[in-house]
Amino acid sequence: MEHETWNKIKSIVESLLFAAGKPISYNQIAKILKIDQKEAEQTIRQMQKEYQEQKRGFRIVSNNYQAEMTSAPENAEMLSQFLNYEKSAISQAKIEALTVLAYKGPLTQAELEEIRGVNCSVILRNLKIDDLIDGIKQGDMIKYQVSVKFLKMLGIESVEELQSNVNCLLS
Amino acid sequence: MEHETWNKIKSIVESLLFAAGKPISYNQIAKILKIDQKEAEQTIRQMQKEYQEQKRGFRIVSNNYQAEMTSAPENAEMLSQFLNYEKSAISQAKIEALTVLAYKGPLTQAELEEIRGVNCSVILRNLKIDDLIDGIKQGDMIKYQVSVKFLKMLGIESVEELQSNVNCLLS
Amino acid sequence: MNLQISLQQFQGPLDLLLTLIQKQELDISKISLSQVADQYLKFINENKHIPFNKLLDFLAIASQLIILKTRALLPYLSDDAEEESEDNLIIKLQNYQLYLNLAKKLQNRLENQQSISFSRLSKSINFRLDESSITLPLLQKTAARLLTQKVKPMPITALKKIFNIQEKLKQINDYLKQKEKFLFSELVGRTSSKIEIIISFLALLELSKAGVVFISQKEMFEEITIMKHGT
Repeated sequence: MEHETWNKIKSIVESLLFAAGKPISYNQIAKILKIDQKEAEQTIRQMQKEYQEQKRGFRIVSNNYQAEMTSAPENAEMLSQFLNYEKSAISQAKIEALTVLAYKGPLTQAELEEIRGVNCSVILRNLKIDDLIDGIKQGDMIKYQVSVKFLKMLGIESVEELQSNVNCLLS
Repeated sequence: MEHETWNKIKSIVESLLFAAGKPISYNQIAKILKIDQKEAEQTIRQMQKEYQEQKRGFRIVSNNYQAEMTSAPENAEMLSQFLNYEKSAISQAKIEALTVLAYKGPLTQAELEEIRGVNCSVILRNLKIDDLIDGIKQGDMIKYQVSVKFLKMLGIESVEELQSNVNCLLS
Repeated sequence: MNLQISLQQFQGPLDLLLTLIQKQELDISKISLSQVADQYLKFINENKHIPFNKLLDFLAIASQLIILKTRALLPYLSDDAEEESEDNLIIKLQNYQLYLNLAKKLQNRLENQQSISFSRLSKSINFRLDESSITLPLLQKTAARLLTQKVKPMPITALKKIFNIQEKLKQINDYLKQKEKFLFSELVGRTSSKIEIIISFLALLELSKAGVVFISQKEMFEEITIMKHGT
């Protein structure tokens, strides 16, 4: 393969593996690049070798004609520190969103964002996965409210109990 | 810096940026690596240069003391297909405010209003919710600047790339 | 001239001014500003439903235009501070025009270009909240921090009708039907609004230019006398 072409192919495969965030099959890569599967596989093998030799911060794990880009295992400990930071940032954001929904809810995503001043799509999705909020359909809109599970965690029975508690505090 | 240490730092930063999947602050990188923020910034600048020179499939977009690893903009066409990406339209008013911030930012709300001749509190709030700008605290003031997300939409790595072209025109 | 424009088309007063100037194929200058000042004021007059927060922005520029126009009519009324503010307005407009051009370029780039950098599509990191970390006191503290910022009510009363130049002209005309000669102080009456005084004055100048009235003043800062032309 010509040097120029090879560099171009490598760059695209790198972009694909990076952006995908999950395993992609050699077949899929071959189709996108209009090369054959064998060539896709060779490219990936070559890249694996390069990453290791250059001691890069990521690797390519391949299995069953699929490849996935991952971070380098030797940096796992540092990454766990990063995840700790993330954990406290996420907890903080979750508590804020839950507070607003508990006292002002039910709210649409836009209403919640207006109060918090930041985009809330990810946090709403995660709070739903955690079962800490419910989405209630009202016409075309979805309004979010804290869940029964959340109230249980606080040891109270209803949102009204919560809201009456704090209304005096806010006015 | 020793060559060995430098390679190690680079590898960790690479892992961090890769794993995060969103912008991380220089400050956070510095804390995790126990280096100072200036060194973190230098490392990132160096990596940006390397990725460009080596024509890699990923790049680093940096702004407001944050950096995010992204795919290389020249591979956008292939990736758009693969990711089913659809461009989202940004309103005229938003584009106008973003332009002023991109070329003249970071600016306080008052400075932005002076240039645009209109009150900007609503638009700043909405741009913040869209994640298209960042608010950076400087003392008592908040200064606003376009975000990494906005730069990514343009396929550029830093605001300097935009500003160097036109700074002389604006008085 | 029918402007056929509405507020929705404009990002703000600078945008409106620029459009008016460009429609007449003029450059940005004091002369062109004083030429489009009337249209600008007329526009504000005709758009009764400009939201209050926007109206303030439009009025700020309007008052500058009124002063500028007054000075164009009476060039000897010169004042360094005012001249500086006119120069500022011109620089502001020139810069604004530049930004508009840049915005168009950026818009084009966003719409047409093929170069976009993509994030990694990893699953977003999620952590379950530690159940014991959620307590009522924490919630109350967070609520107090997030939910107590009150929005200041806007003083909507003041600026309602100030801006009606046409109304002022009519008022002066009515006045002239009753009296052939009157004082400026009679005309403004008890109003303490600077903008209203300026508008009254501007309206007078308009009438004077049109040959309807004759204005005289014995000395600086003396009372201005207005007479119906031909008396």
